[in-house]
Amino acid sequence: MEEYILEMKDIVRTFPGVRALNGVDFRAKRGVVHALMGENGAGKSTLMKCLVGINPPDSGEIWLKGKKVQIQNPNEALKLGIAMIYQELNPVAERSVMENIWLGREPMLSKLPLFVDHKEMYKKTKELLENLEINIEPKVKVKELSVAKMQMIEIAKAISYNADIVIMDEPTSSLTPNEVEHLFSMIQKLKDRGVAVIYITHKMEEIFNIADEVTVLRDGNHILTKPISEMTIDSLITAMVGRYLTDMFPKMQSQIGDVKLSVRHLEVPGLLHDISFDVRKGEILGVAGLVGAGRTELMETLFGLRRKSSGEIFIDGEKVEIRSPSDAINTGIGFLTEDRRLNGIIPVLSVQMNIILANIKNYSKLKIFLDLKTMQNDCEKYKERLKIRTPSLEALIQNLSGGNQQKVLVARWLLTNPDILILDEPTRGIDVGAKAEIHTIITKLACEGKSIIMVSSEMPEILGMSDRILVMSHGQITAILDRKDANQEIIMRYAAAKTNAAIVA
Amino acid sequence: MAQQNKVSNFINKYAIFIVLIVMIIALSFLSPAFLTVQNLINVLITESGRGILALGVAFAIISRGIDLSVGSIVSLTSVIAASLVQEPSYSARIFPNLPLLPPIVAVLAGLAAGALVGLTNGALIAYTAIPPFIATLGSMIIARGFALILTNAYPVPMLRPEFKIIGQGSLGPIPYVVIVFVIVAIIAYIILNYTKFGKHVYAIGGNVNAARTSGIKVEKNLLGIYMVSGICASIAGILITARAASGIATLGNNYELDAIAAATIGGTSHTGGIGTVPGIIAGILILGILNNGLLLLGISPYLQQVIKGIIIVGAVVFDMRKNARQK
Amino acid sequence: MAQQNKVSNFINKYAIFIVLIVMIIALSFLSPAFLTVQNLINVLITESGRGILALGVAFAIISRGIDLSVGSIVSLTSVIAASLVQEPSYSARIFPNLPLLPPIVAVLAGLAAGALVGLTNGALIAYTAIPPFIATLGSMIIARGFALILTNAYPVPMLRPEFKIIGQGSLGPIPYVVIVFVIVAIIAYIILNYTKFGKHVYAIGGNVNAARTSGIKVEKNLLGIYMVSGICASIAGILITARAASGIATLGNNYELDAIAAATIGGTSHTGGIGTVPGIIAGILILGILNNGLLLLGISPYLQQVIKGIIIVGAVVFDMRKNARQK
Amino acid sequence: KTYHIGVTLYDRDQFISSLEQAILEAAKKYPNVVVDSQDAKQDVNQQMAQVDVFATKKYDAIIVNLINTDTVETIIQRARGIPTIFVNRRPRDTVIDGVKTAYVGSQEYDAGRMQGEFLANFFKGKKEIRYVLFMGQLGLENTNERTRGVKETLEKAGFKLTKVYEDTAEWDRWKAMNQMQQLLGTGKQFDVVICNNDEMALGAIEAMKALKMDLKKIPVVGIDATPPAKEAVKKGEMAMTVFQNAKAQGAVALDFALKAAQGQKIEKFGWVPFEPVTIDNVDKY
Ligand SMILES: Nc1ncnc2c1ncn2[C@@H]1O[C@H](COP(=O)(O)OP(=O)(O)OP(=O)(O)O)[C@@H](O)[C@H]1O
Ligand SMILES: Nc1ncnc2c1ncn2[C@@H]1O[C@H](COP(=O)(O)OP(=O)(O)OP(=O)(O)O)[C@@H](O)[C@H]1O
Ligand SMILES: [Mg+2]
Ligand SMILES: [Mg+2]
Repeated sequence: MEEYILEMKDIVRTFPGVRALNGVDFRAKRGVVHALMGENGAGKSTLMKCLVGINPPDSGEIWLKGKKVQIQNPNEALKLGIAMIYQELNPVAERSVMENIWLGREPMLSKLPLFVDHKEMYKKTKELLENLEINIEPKVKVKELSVAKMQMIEIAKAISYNADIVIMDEPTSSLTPNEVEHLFSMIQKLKDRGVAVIYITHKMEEIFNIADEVTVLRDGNHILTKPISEMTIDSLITAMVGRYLTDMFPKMQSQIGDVKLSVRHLEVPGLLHDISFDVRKGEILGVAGLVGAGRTELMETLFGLRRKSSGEIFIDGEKVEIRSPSDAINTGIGFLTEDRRLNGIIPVLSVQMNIILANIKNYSKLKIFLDLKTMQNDCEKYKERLKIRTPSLEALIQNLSGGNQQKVLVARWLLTNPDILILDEPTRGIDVGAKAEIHTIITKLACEGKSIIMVSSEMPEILGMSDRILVMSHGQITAILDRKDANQEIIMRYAAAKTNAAIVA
Repeated sequence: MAQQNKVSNFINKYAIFIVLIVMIIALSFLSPAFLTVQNLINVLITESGRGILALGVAFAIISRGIDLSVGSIVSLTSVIAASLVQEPSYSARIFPNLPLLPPIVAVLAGLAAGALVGLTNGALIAYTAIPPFIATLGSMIIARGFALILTNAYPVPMLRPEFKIIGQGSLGPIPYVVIVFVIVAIIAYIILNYTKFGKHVYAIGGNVNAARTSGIKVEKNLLGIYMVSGICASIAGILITARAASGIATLGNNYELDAIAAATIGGTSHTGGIGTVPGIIAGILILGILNNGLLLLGISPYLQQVIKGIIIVGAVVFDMRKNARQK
Repeated sequence: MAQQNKVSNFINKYAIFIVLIVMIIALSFLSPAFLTVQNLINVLITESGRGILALGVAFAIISRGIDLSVGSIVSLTSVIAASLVQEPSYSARIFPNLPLLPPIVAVLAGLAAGALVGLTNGALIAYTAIPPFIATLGSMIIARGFALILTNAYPVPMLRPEFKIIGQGSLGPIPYVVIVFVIVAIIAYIILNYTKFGKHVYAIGGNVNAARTSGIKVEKNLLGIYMVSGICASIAGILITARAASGIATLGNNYELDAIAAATIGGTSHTGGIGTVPGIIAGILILGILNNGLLLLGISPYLQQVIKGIIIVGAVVFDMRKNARQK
Repeated sequence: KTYHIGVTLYDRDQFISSLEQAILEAAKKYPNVVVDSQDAKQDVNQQMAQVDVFATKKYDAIIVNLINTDTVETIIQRARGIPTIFVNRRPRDTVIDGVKTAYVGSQEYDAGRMQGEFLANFFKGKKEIRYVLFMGQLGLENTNERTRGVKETLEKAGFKLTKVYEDTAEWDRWKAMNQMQQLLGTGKQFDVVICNNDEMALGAIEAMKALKMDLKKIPVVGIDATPPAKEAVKKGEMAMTVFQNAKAQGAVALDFALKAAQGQKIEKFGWVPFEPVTIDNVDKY
């Protein structure tokens, strides 16, 4: 009898200073979507990396289709029919989409088996992407794609292995609702084919939408495994964080003041067209849109990472020229970037260095030497406040779990104490507990009179946190809605709107 | 406007070839002797050795490594191959009692030496975590030591004509060394663009984690990469030895820098995953034509260095404008 | 178990220092002359030049660059400084009508040369997109050319004693060159660990995009980084010139490779963001003690190379076990 | 008593290896002499380190083949009182005292002078000589002196020297060959090829042979009289070379070193003359 396609028994895995998995059991069945839940650093990714042989377990057994297996590297895992979408997106940026998808199993010419069959590769890619209704040209270099598209490519790649077990580690972290829908329909097809899908996410609503069973980990320990039908959001959260959480969106009404930042007729050729909007003191401006709407590009332009071709930016009514991030920071803007790996963390440096990075100059004593003591104290404070799970501040950030890396970046920008804080997907990959904490911090900042621009693809977050909501489509603003006028449907309508019909409410 | 954009895209894409062509045109005006068949063949002859080295080393660089040992492999190959094809009459033969071996044995012995050093490099890099710089620095020092031990630092002169012909003979007007160079370039092009191994070289250099999680056997590929580099160095060593008609233990000194420079000028990036054979060939030819041109123009050797430095930097600046931070 | 883990953690963390200590202990047994004050001071004297070069170049490597021009800067500094402090009586003075300048002028001129080359490197790397390898290769060739032009390739002998004292004098038993080396090391340590600039160097090397997004002025810092490297090279050039008592245009030939090797052995990573001053010092001392030990043991020069290569690789393998792919 | 003698050589090439061999051979004659020979790979710093070590090991004498002759003071200082014999590269005379220090060698300038004398004779009756010159590594003393020697001698003999090509080939056969080949490609005319050593001369000859040039009419001259060069002289391909007597230099250097170690009186200079080698006398060498 083969009830479980996969059984992991008593898995232990340690890293220097951390016991990431402490005797975890995990089982998955065919044709079932099994959600794996837990706080940041609970050990979800590590458990899956044990399975695919990236971090083979220190002890414990893995049984696959009733046979005991030892998986030493991802190659063996793929051969055994286990494919994984990694939490940290991992493309070869300089190569084409199709080369990325078929990497390691390139189709070869039948007559000259030494050579790669590019035609066949193109055809197969085209088929695959069409099947999955992903609209990307197989020959473009992956580095030209937005993060969301990269994520779609990774999903397509994992599906194309025709594996028996597909692991998805936060596949929707950069996707907007439309793509999430799309992904879910793909998952449904996998399920119908009898594939076991292991699904990791921090987005509660997704779990109840797609999962059949759920396993919760906490601190490297197995807490429970149950059919989803026996769980509620609250019981799930309680299982994850070990306590009861009251409010995910603890929005407080702040005193909205004068216009702080005002953007007029901003233009970036090919990306942004005629962008005008204001943000007031004490206001949280949510920015919604579909993938590729240009939200990230807009923020990058405000922050001096991109050149605008025309348009003006005013702060406190005065025109400013922002040519570089350092200009932006000096005028009191902070920017939590969307792409954690590219613009965010410095992998080989310590957690502490990563926290203070944007703020080093404020720790200079005598204009030369750094005040290491204060630096450490401040970092310690944010570590506590955001519950960053790390063995020490000296640990390298690359050894932290994805969500904890994100928290470090949030800490970095909070520490600069900017007047205008731009947050691009601030809670991406962050667990529910910490999310509530970050939301509290954001709303408190607004109450202190700061202006917040929050780009998010999570509707509940946008709706729960914003005072006003700016919706973009195809590089233009299609609507600016008031909190009270907005709901998911309206936003989605404007987000999908053909442009030129910009409506400013 | 779109037209203009196309032109500028074209210039960006082919910048390094444009530099090459501009240099050729400029030199044809500056020196009448430049644009003669004989002179151009001479340039090719001269650059064939460095060219093959650069092609090999490019595999290492594309995979985000480096190979410092190629110069030493040239030396080692040189003395090994030469010592197997000395005139039997020559009194100071390295192996005095050696029977008359066919030259192919010498060639194969030389290639084996290069492959072995390459394999060692690859194994060190793949199975210990040491950086390629150190692994190949070590084998560079060791290989040179062996070349000296083997010959006691004396040249290995008096090679048999059957061997020298490799370096000095020609097929019609085209010398064998140039033919070998072209063949190696074509093979390198095919490997990098049309084979699995080539794709994997790019993938490993571009993102080793992605390569590993896609099931590529990174270690085995690294062995292959450094063997390619070692074998190319041996081929260069044999050509150079046959041309110089003497095995010399110091022959390849500092060639590694030249080879790496040629590959880098040709757009091979040390951050990995980027590099093309046509680019590398352009890099080699730029260096070769520059040398030739300065020589033809009779510029003082000291000043030559200054001019050379400026032109190399200038060429790459022009090529890299596309990557410069946009205004 | 935990105890054992602690021990192995300790060994991992301080592996390169353990290599150094093991080498010292082994050599004390193998050669009685090794562990004498005089001999150890000699090692320090010999390594002071390379050491300072390595410290400078480490700034470039940590920032994910490289500086190939340091050897040439040594040459250039050497001839510039020397030509300003020649004995007035010497007939072949470079500047025949120069008044007697205080040696400090020569020192400053030398430093200025290094700073200038460094600034050029930095500007090229910061404001054009060319790779550091090419920028510094270019200035390496150019600087050497200038050194040769300046002196017409002749050495610049007959330096005044006030200048030579820098290289030959000592404070009590400790030679000035060693003192300078120690001071440079301390300053480098302070810069890298306790200043804004130092933190920026690591950040730029670790992830230049993140550094830029965090408001770090990458370009300005790059200027600083390559100037540090250039100035260190000049300091080394002055010390070596004063010791050699002659300005020599070929003085620094190939020193760049030694310096990069020392930094790399000491754990400075070419992938950027990683490197410490104590590690680099360990790297330098390992090379120096190895050199000294092999000489003391009277090992044949050919075999020396082989042993040297093996020990360098072995030391780094030991140091890098921690990063090797865990079983 | 056993005498320990340290040797430090500037680098390794054919000549220096012969010199080293000669020193070792000479030492074999004495059962109580041990020689420790090292090379410094053209690194001044390394040479000083080697002398340091010899001094640390309290050797009885040191033989130094200087990389750069100006470093002599420092070398003597580092030797800490141990007798130091300089060989082949001549330091300033003022530091030579004939007690603790001496010089054994030939005058580099003379090698160039001999090339010049041979060529002056060869071109007797001509007014102008159009020359091609391959120099050794730039900045080295033997490169400079040999070059100066040949040029001055020819000029003193009344010739007008016209430069067709002058560059370094860094003592390297292959580099000289490449440069020669490219030069020939230009079709420029010249009367003579002067080389700072034999290896480069042989490289030039290979290139010229490929174009079937008459090596009898356009003489190629080298320095060192290495075995392949002598072979080439015999065949009439190389017009002349200059024999630098490695054997004698080595033997005399060892002799001086040993005497100085024993506290015996030595000369300030041990001259071993260069000797021109042509087809007429090549069999002697
Ligand atoms: N390579 C590593 N070196 C050291 N520690 C590690 C390493 N990888 C993971 N860890 C540690 O193991 C623990 C579990 O990490 P893991 O990535 O599995 O968490 P996660 O549940 O996936 O969290 P998230 O939701 O944030 O992705 C964390 O404390 C993390 O710091
Ligand atoms: N490096 C790049 N090169 C070329 N085009 C790019 C690049 N980055 C993004 N784009 C394009 O710019 C457009 C907008 O990008 P992006 O998807 O990041 O916008 P967004 O609204 O921020 O979406 P999201 O943040 O939800 O992913 C897309 O069409 C994308 O393909
Ligand atoms: Mg995770
Ligand atoms: Mg975005």
